[in-house]
Amino acid sequence: MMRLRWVRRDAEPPFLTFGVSAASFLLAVGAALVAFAAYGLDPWVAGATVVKRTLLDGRGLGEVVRRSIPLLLTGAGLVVALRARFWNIGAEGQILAGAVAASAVALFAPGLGALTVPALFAAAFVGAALYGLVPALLKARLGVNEIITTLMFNYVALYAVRWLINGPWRGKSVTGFSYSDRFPRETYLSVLDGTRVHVPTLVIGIVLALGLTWLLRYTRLGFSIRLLGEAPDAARYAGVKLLPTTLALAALSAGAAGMAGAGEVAGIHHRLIEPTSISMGFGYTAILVALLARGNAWATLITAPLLGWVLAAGDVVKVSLQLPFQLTDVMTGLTLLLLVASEPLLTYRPVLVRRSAPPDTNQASRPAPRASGSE
Amino acid sequence: MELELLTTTLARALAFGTPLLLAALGEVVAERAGVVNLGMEGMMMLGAVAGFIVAAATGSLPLALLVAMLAGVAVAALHGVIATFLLANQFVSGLAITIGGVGLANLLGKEWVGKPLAAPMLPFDVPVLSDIPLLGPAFFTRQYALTYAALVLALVVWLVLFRSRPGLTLRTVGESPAAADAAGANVRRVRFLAVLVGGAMAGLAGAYLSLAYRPAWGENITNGMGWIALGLTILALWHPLRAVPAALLFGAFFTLSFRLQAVLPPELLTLLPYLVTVLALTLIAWRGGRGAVGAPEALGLPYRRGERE
Amino acid sequence: MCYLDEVRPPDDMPGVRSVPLISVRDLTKRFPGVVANDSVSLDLLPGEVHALLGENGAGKTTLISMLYGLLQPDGGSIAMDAQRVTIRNPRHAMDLGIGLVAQHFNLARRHSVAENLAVGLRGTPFWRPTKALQKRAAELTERYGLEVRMNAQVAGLSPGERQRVEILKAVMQGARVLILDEPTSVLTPQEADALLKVVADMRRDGRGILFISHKLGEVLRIADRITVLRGGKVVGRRAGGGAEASDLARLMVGAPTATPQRLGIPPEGEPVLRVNGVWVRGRRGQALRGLDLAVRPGEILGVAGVAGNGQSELAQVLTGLARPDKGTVTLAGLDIGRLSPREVRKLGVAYIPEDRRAEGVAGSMSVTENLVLRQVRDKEFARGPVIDWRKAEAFAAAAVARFDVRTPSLATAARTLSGGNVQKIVLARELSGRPSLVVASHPTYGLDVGSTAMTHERLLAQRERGAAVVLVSEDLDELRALSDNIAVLFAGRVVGTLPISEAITEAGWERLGLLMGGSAAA
Amino acid sequence: MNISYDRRRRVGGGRVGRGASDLAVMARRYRETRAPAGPTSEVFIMRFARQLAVLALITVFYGAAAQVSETDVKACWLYVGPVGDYGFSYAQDLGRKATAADLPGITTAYVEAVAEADVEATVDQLVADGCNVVLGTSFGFGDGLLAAAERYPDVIFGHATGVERAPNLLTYMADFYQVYYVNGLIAGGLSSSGIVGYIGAFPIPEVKRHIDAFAIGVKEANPDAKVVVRWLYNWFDPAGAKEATEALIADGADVFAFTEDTPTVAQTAAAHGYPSFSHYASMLPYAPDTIASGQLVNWGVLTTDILGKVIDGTYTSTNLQDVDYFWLLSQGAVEVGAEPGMVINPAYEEALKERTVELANGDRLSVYDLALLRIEQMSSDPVAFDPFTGPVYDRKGNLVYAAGVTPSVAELLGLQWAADNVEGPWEGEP
Repeated sequence: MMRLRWVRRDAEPPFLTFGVSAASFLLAVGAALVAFAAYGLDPWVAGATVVKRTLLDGRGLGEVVRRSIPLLLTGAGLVVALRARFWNIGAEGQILAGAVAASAVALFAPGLGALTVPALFAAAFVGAALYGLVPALLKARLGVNEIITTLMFNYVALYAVRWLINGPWRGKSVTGFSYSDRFPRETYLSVLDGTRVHVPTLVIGIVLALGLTWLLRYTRLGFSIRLLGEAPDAARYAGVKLLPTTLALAALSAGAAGMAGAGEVAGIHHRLIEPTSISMGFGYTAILVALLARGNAWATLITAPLLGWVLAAGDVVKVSLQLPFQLTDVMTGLTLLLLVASEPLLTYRPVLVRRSAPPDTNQASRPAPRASGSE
Repeated sequence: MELELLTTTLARALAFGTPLLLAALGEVVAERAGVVNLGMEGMMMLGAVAGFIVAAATGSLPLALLVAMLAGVAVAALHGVIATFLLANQFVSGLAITIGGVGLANLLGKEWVGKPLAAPMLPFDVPVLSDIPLLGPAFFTRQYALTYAALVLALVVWLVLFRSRPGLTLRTVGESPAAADAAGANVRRVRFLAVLVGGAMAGLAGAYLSLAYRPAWGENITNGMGWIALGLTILALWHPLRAVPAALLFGAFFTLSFRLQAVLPPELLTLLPYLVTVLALTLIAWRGGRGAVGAPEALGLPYRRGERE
Repeated sequence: MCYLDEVRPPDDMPGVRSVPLISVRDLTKRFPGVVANDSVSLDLLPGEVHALLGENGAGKTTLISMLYGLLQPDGGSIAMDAQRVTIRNPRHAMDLGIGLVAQHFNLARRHSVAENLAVGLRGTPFWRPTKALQKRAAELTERYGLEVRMNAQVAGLSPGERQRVEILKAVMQGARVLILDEPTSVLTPQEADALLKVVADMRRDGRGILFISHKLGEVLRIADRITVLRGGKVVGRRAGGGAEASDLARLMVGAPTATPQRLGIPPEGEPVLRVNGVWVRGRRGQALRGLDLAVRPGEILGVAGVAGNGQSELAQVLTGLARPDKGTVTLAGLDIGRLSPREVRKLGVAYIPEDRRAEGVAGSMSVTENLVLRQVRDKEFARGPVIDWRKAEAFAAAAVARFDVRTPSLATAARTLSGGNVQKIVLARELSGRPSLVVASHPTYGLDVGSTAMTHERLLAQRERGAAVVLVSEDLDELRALSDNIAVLFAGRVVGTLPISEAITEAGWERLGLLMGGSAAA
Repeated sequence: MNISYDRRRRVGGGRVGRGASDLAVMARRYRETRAPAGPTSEVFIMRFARQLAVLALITVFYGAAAQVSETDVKACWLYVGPVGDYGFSYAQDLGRKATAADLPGITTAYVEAVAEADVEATVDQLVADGCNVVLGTSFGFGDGLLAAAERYPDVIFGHATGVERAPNLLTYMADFYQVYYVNGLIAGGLSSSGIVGYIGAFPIPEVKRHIDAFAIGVKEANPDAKVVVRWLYNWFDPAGAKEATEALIADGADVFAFTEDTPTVAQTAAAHGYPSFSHYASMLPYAPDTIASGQLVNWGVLTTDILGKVIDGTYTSTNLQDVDYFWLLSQGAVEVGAEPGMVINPAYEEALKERTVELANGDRLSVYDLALLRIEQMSSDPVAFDPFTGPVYDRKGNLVYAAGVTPSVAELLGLQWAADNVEGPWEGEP
């Protein structure tokens, strides 16, 4: 009797990672086509429209990139946190913290000249990093679960921004919704012609993704972060100091998200606005960007545009195909489920084996032998 | 006046805290078995919409509650398969279920927006008990049957988890799946069932919103409550009975954030419930030391026999 | 179908007296590239202790795994009570009456003892399963002397206590066959004695015990029959009485092993390490209570004691992982009590940690990364904040060669290596910096004979180099073979120190035991 | 006007200038308009006559085209929330449907749940899909619409609730302040505790204006009553709305008005038997016995007018800089009522008739009659009454509008003061 057995791989073959991800992605695309057909559209025409509007049209492509920018920055930062098993669910709040800090510079520190834009990003990094340090401190010092603190801090940031724009920072010229005043011109980030791709943020994002890859691989801090995540006991023994390392990684992760927030306010909105409009769930989507990047900061250069494209494609589905916008969420959820469900193929290798014993009811698979038996 | 403030706050905390408690109990069960379920929000949404549609179409509340639970169970099964049988990343799976579930619920509910429920679940005063001074107005006046059901469920979950054989097996699966496996427990099945129970509770929590608390269907009816419930699970230290005060605490500060607007700045009050949750957990950690807030040891770790965790 | 009619016992299997509890015939298990068990045959009779001897890799674990339903054989058969059985899974094994006390305890750490006993126990009531078993547990506890606190959390128990929980668990589940995998490796001599008594009592009650070990002494003491495995095959069978240790050792390793020899003269001179009146709080209260000790260069100080008397905390306070609340730790005159682990290491303190897989290495990191785990952030390998991986790889390549680490490549994840190779990584890393003090915690725990010998050699080499060595171990044989002096730890203090000359005498042996039990003043 | 999406035109061959389509519509012009800032009727008639002549010529050559020109208009709405939020976007969509019914020839489309940051991108898509009129319906869309208007100079844009305009971007608003005032009269008449609750979304001028008007009405019907305000800091927050209502009930409130996108406040009040008001759309089905009246909007009245003028050529992509609608009761853009047609819920008729008020001129009227009188006065053209006509004092005692003075639209759009019977936090109070 032949039987399928799943054997743990020692390493993930890169081509397979790509292949499996691509296959599950194609499967999701197939599901989308079926959905189009179910709504009475010609799936091929509809699919072509989505591709044309998002990839073959300059402005459409620009929108894909625009959405990818915050995902890239935030996602790359989250990779660092997740690498250390620091579950930073608080990127959404950290994006807002960065937006607030950048707005503070834009609104109240005029006359910085050429330094304006660097100052914006620096302030955003520092502001968000400080905000991100609180959960890190609580975790490293008291063992307070960071999932709950970072999650709650999202709401705290949300209401804090609302307070700012309704209260102390409400613009003098503002009549309708509550906003801050418009930022001065020199704070506007330059954009690619005909799009809203704010170039400085994009460049920072790319540099960040590569830089964090380098940091994790080649620096002492990166090594400490990885060690902390892989083997906390060994990290302690190796002399990795929990507190400073946790603080550093939280600051990096939050700071990256903060710069994304700066990009949104200085590149798109040009003022501090309603928090749910500054970040439309980028902080949560970026968790997926980071998880799909599987611990590699550079891989966010692929996963962030991928999810950026999913978001932009969702808009085409909503706007041009006039399908219910909720369908986008359903398709996004499905795509992710397919991606994650295919994960075992990467970790385990299917092997056909002969066996005579009846199937084991308890286990769908058999354990792999370790390189040697017991110790 | 102060007494009135106390009893009203408690009463409102209970009413608002019910869905949080139900969902948190579901998460406690799943996480005690070692599976993190970030799909709570999606499951609540589907429970809310399924329950509403059934109640609106048939007028039967019991049937609506049952279907709401089944809706939660159905998506939970998806998460369960991915997390326990495929051993894939349960965090991504949960997030995906939240994203997709919220979308699907809104899609299914499109036709039902703006249609009131003919026979919603009504609040009632418990005879006799509601006349007790203080306790009566705080706990037995104008509450829903589901609220009491949630409190009873907290007790039941506690009894089952900590006083029964299946509960012991479930906790062992969450603490040390290898030990449970060696003891003959079917780790994957136990985990799968625990996730299903969590889904059912989430469905019930959603149904409470659409059938009792609102009662109405509208887009994004849960509005983030699933996430709050996840937080409360941790605040409750994964203990079903402690989930009751945790939900009440959050509920109390939520309702107080409106009650106290007369005396305190509203913009600070709005963020109070979230800040208080963090402070409460910090206090617990402070008093109890680092180990006090320990999660089940195998939480979030897929189990495969013969592999080191 | 009667099994015995079909298969005759092998000719070389002496003394089959009654229907075996377990009868294994020609059991074969293959893994890619290895035949882990090659036609292994074995009988276990009621009321018998059958020892299974073998080095690491001999196939003991594979055999147990098949008997316990964790692995399915590729060929051969297993019979219980002369009925052929297919053991599907551990639950099934338990139902058949097979209990396993594994080397790595399989207990939920945050559960109470009673809860651990109740998990999976048949016949417990639906409600309050832990309450119902108390009476039966008390009975068994008394009958076999398996003293445990039913309501204590497992995380707070010593290894010995945990083992008793495991045995109790197996017996309560109705095990007629008890498989004990290296049971004494975690026990003090007294505890080991007690265990052997438990085993004897169980034998008396008609249970069959499969006793897996590589300690010849205890095997000779307890076994009725001995089967020796090597390379997956049965290479010899002996009756328990009359077997010779040297004979068994030869069968086991293929050639007689040389016991390591301590060389040279007892060390002299000023102690390099002084610990004075150190108090440390551990996880479970005050762990060290005014501990004093001193070690000279070129001295191996063995630290004996029952687990949980402060050994872990002693190692931690010497290596900077714990800070003394009171008292001083000085290394070559320098107070290191307040220094970080990294600073302490840089002063020349090497540390071979207790739990090599969790502490000693990061399982998912590569061999290279693990070989420089502690040094990678030093100047040697780092320019400023940047790590020079080329240097690290060169260092790793040299270390792998020097310490004979068997690994497919430098990029292999440490997780996939055997325990012996993992320990080689730890030793290579720790001993490469010419340390002045080596702190070794249970360095051979769970290692096979070859790896144990290698570890001993390395430690002795350090002694010869002039390093001070603090060797914490629960294996008294090991301590006596290596130490210059043996300090006994009890309740957080050194209650007595014996020079080796005294420790190897009959009286010294007895005194050690008494000190460890806390019943003799120094 | 750039028309890129018209199959029939392609069939007919050749490109027709916009004159033809304008004329065709003009020939069967749909309705008289009263836009405050539109071209005068004289100008209108002149153009009409001139273009009629051209029509005659063109019809000879392009007979088919003349019949279809109304279909040239593809009007596309952007909603900030899902239509299913039952509040603001729901009302906007009712308006779209009404306009589509009024102007059967045009094509309409809508996009739900558009984020502020996505307005430009959404407009890109819509224009590519042939939309030549784009109507954004959230104040927050302002920046996006301005940018889009600049990018697509041939497309006509409308911004509901907006303030900034461009040559091809007009603004339009259906405002509730008069309606809230009438609701305030009813609330004051129905309150026995003297505490009227108001659950507000954000402390912004629009909401403050409505609360003030409401409070003025309450005061007129019930001089001792106060309006207690609680803020949600959310447009959509059903749980918050519920708990805020319960909190107000605990503090003694017994009538409720609100600005939030669900019927939750009405439902919660109903559960206690307290009256409340519909907001934006009829919420009567959710509380049939306790919704006393309410604020109803007919966005369709505005958009039909706007699109009618687009079709007839009155509005072009170059002359909208000053086109601003601020429509009220008199234009039929808003309505007092629990549901359309039910000004006051019969269940409360008696109570309101029993309660009398002394007017400034010494007349005594029942609250019921007063409410109807005010509606009539404010529906007439020109309006005979405005709730904000001075003297009006804020709660700090400052004279906000002097006697006889009625505030301008600009003043109303920037309103920040709190009426003197309002209690509760008031961010940005002058």
